[in-house]
Amino acid sequence: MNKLKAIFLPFISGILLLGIWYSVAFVYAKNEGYEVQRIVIPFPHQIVEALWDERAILWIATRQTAFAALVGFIAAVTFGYVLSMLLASAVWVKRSLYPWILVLQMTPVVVLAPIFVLWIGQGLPSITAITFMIGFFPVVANTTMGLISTDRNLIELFEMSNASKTQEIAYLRVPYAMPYFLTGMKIAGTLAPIGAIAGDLFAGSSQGGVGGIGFMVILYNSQVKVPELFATAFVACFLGFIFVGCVNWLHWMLLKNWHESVRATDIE
Amino acid sequence: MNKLKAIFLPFISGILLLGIWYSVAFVYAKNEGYEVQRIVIPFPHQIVEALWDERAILWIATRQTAFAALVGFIAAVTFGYVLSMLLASAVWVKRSLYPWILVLQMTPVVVLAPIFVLWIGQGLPSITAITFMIGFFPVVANTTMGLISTDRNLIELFEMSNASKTQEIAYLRVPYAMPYFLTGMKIAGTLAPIGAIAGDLFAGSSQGGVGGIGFMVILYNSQVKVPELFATAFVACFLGFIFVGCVNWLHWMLLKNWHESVRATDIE
Amino acid sequence: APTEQVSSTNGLVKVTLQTDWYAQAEHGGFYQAVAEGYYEDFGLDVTILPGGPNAMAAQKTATGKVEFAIGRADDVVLQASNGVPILIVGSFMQHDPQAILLHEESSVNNFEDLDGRSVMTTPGAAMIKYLEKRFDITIETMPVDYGMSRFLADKEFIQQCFITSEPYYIRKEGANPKTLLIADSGYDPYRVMYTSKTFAQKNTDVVKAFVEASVKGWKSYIAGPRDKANEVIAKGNPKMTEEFLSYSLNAMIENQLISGYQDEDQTGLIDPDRMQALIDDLFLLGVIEKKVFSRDLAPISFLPEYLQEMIDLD
Amino acid sequence: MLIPPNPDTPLVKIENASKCFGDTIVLDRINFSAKKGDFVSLVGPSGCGKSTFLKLIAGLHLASEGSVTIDGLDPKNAREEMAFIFQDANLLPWRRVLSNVELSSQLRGVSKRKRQETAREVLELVGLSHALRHFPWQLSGGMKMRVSIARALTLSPKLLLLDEPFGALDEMTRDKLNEDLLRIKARDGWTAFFVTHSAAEAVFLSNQIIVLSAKPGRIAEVINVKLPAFRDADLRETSEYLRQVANVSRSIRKAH
Amino acid sequence: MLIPPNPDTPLVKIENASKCFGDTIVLDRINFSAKKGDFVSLVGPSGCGKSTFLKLIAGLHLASEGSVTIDGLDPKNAREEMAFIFQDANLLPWRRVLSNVELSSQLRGVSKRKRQETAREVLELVGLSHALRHFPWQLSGGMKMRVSIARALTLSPKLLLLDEPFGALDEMTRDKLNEDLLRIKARDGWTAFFVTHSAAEAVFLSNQIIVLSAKPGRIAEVINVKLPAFRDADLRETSEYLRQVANVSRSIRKAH
Ligand SMILES: Nc1ncnc2c1ncn2[C@@H]1O[C@H](COP(=O)(O)OP(=O)(O)OP(=O)(O)O)[C@@H](O)[C@H]1O
Ligand SMILES: Nc1ncnc2c1ncn2[C@@H]1O[C@H](COP(=O)(O)OP(=O)(O)OP(=O)(O)O)[C@@H](O)[C@H]1O
Ligand SMILES: [Mg+2]
Ligand SMILES: [Mg+2]
Repeated sequence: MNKLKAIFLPFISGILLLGIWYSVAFVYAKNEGYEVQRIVIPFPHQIVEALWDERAILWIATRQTAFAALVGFIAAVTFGYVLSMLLASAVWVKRSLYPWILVLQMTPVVVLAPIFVLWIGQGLPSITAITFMIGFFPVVANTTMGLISTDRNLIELFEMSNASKTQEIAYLRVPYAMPYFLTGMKIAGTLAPIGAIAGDLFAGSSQGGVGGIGFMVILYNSQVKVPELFATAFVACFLGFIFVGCVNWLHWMLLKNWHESVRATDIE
Repeated sequence: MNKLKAIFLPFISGILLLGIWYSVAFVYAKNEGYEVQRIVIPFPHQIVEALWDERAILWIATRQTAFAALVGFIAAVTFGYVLSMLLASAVWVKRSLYPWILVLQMTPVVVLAPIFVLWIGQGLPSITAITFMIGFFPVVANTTMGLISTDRNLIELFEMSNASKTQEIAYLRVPYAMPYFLTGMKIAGTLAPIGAIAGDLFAGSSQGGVGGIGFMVILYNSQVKVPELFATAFVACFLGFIFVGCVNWLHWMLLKNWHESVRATDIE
Repeated sequence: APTEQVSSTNGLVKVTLQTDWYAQAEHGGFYQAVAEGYYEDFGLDVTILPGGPNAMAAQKTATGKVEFAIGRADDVVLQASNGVPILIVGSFMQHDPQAILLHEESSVNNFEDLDGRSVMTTPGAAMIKYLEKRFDITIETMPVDYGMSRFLADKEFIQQCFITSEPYYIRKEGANPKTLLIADSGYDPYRVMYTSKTFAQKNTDVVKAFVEASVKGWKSYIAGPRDKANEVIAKGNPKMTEEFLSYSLNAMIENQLISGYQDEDQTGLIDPDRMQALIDDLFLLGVIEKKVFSRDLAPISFLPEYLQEMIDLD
Repeated sequence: MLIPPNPDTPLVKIENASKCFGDTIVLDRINFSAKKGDFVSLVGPSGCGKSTFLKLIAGLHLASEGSVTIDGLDPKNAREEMAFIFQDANLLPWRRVLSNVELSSQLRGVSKRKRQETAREVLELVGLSHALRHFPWQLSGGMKMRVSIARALTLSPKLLLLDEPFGALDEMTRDKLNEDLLRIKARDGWTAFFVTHSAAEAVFLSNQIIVLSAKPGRIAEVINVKLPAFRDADLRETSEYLRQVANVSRSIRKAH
Repeated sequence: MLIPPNPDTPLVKIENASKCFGDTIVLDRINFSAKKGDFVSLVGPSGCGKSTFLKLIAGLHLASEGSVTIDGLDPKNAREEMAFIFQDANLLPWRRVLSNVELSSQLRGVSKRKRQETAREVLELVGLSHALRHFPWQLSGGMKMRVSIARALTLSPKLLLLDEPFGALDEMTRDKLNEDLLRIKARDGWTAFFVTHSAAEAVFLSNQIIVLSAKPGRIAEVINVKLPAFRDADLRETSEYLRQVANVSRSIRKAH
């Protein structure tokens, strides 16, 4: 699999999908008329057009959402990582905390949002908190799984060296769990932008006329600007790709020397 | 870690959390008055009361949400699993599809919901589809990671046996990826109820009486019935615990004989 | 915390008004009062905080995050009767712009025709319960998605709207809407301003000043000129256009939403009898569980004197 | 040997094959042919390239230069006829001993009944009948290797590649398995490449011994073992055998 | 031996120790004491419990019955004084050879400079100076084991536990490491338990050899090796040595 192919293949499949999209939109338009088609399933070029026309305002919204997503993502990853180590450090810690972490994860954002807003304030703080809430559990679940899957033989090796719990975690479990952690991070990466958008919907503030992407979603929605709406989705995906791309790069950097996932095939 | 302790510890920590909760609520009430406290941080017993008072209607809503969550969860797991195998089967498949799977995952529900409703109809079908959308990617990301992490030596063993790609996947990669898959499944399990609730918010319907939990959330929210709102969160958590519990049971059943995560310590 | 001591700068009392949506003509009077300096005249320094899909205005008011908020009377009554310590202190729309949005071609022509249909509206909305009871019909609901694409794609689709807003976009998309104003069904709540009980007790003068200045703002916004206010609105909502603002304004004037159906300009008035009738309706519909009184929830004492006098005349 | 080797058609033909990993040359211009029925041992210092040699023959590594053919075919296309016992046991951790042994025949589509039968037989042979239902983590190092040996013996290959299969076993088990191996070979007539560190073992089993030297791996010497085709435990007592073992030992030390 | 063993205080004392896994008894009522400076070899058939024996001494397994003490302490509390070379190499896949070897001293808090120096020395000793920057997957089986040996040799333990450390090595490397081991022992004066399948190796290194029998593992015989304390390569040529090797071989076969 050479590099050219690596770019070529998603391109090919992209063209294919684009073709399908155009056909569906076209058939729809034939049956229902172009006016309805535009607001149900706009042509891709209409979306690009919308993206271009709205670039100034979308740029502002994107910056805000990107910021919230980034902060939430970093918080989710850091906190998730530390929490996992805490959970893996002793069985009683895990037994005591894990159920309540699950509760935190499973409490719907709609319920949490008001609490956040009341306690830490409307706008960015709450949006970030919501992004964090949505992204941290995949990191915890994966990292914890990695930490407790560590090869028994290697643990015996560490035991024989009188390694402290901290050393065992730092030098053995953490590197061993790295592939798991990175997978969790990848999931958190895809969730961060949609988390920030959801946060915008539930706890955003349009004060000063600038909101995030979620704000634009509502605006476009209320004005039946469907191509523009799809353009916001495009932006969300774009942000997500940046996160996932960074995680993939990290994956490659950290594991390239030793882990099957990067040695064997190329990474996603 | 004996069984008694296993139940005892989360119980202890639960009591502790309850204590903290009561103290915070109490202090808040002292400073701001009980009326405000009730709508900012209700006492746990007020939530239980609300749960009891609203039991009839919550029961119906819960049934509907549970059904959507279950179907969405099963779809996410099944589809995610199959998709991962497809992705792992050949590098060109992965190259071609993976970016578009990411796109699907990262398109905000607010944008997708109207399309779903338009194409597959209001209510359950769309709610299920949204639940599915929210839950399938963690399964894909994890399973794919597991499938491509498979030990090179074992792959050489299969190569020497002239194993077909199908055999390699079925007898080697799939069992090897099982711990990863189960982690993805656990994440999907926690996402299923909140997915169903989000689906309810965007594509629900009161057809045949009340709607799902998401409906109730909107209702309680608009009436500032905060204890009732927390009660819905309680129900969501309860549903999530059932899913995660099932996945944990599966984890134990499938891996108990050979995998470190269940041999070494007890599972979460 | 409900502000007990209000802070002041340059002798002006700082307060915040939480609206229920992004800046729009339906909030015009408040923006007018800011832009034209009416609030300052009454010793207030008002910041308007635009809302959104989840404004949580009642919680914020009750907990003192903001001093004032606006909403529809039935919602506020319901919240208050649920124990949220808030108080209605004045109105700014005599009639609610909420309506049922239909296509011209739709087979639904009046409220009775809604029987058995699905309407996209806020789940549990009291107005739907009222319609069901009043006309002895059943209506299914689905939650609002803040959009109109489904309406445009389906000639039989029904959703809630503001007569001041959605029909504009529907026309722009080349469709012909018709509307059934909820107020015409007999269910006719005010749109009101409210504050927390504590704040009202401790700062009666501030509240009175706020109500009077706001009412003045509304009268002035309807009368015009309103360029300065519209400029502020446009700044707070990047997709706002001159054309849309004037459409909304015209709809408000045409339907006498602000001033009321009476010949006399009633802007800002709360008629205790009309309010009590609404509360009674809500009680009969089972929306609120215990009987409450207009005098407790919406005391007229915060209204400007001239409006209080108008009530006495009735 | 029951099936007389045909001197005209070498089964394994290695022509000028080299193998590099990055910049390091591991195997340097190897030339070697093995006829059908040959038992070739590979000896040499640790890290000299013995495993790499076997993997070249198996087609698991591609020669960086030169060529390797099995019966005229590319190694990848001749896998049906090969069995490989790896240096590590390579057991599937989720399978019990019995089904680990069944794996090879299962992948080749042998019916469940048949392959279980064979698996039980070979497990008997390697002395693990009592551990059929153990999981790999419940086995000792030597037991794991024996499971791996058993797995390869369920097949009837034309070419057997063995990478230090008996290194982790005690002398007695090892001697027994050596004898068993010769017996099975006499019955099935396969060709074998066998990596070992024991000169005695090499002499006992082989008719040819390749001595590799290290860095880069080159063929230092090919020793023809001149011992009768039929060999059993008694051979170990003969002085001719001991002489040849000493001889091979010397060659290995020289190549170091 | 430079440090004279004190006959009154056994360093390792195993009293009536048994080990069961579930229902199977792996080690059955073992009694054994080793004095300071002893070099004890463990031989026996594959799967008889040799590794389990070592892990009992190390405190990695707990005796199901009976007791094991090191210098009067519970094994878990005596780890500071122990080093264990496992049957598998157990390298950390994400560390290069050099830092894999550093691990043991790193965990004991030795400074980076010091531990690197030691690591380089012992890697020289096991002949891996050229592979310092390799990752484990780039090593041959024997090289991995040598890294593992090197890792243990960075420590200066009182008690060394070695589980078939040289099984995957060629004779020459093995002989050399045997001699090195004796040299280091003479210098550092530790006590050792050493698992091997080679009677020759056992005799060459030990002063006591425990022969285990299988199912369940019992001490079949304890052989005292009567050879001079100072041993070098020349010893291998003496007839007394060869006699004793043959003797031990016989004992092993008998215990089978
Ligand atoms: N965790 C376990 N559960 C059950 N049985 C076990 C377990 N660990 C080891 N055994 C059994 O204990 C016995 C002894 O194992 P051990 O590893 O000590 O053997 P060994 O003498 O070191 O063999 P080898 O020379 O092959 O390494 C074996 O029969 C093995 O099956
Ligand atoms: N993937 C790789 N990348 C770089 N070097 C490698 C790789 N695989 C093997 N080598 C090197 O190739 C050489 C030969 O390895 P090989 O496994 O063939 O040795 P061997 O003769 O089997 O040794 P042993 O007797 O120890 O098993 C070693 O020096 C090793 O470091
Ligand atoms: Mg090798
Ligand atoms: Mg062992």
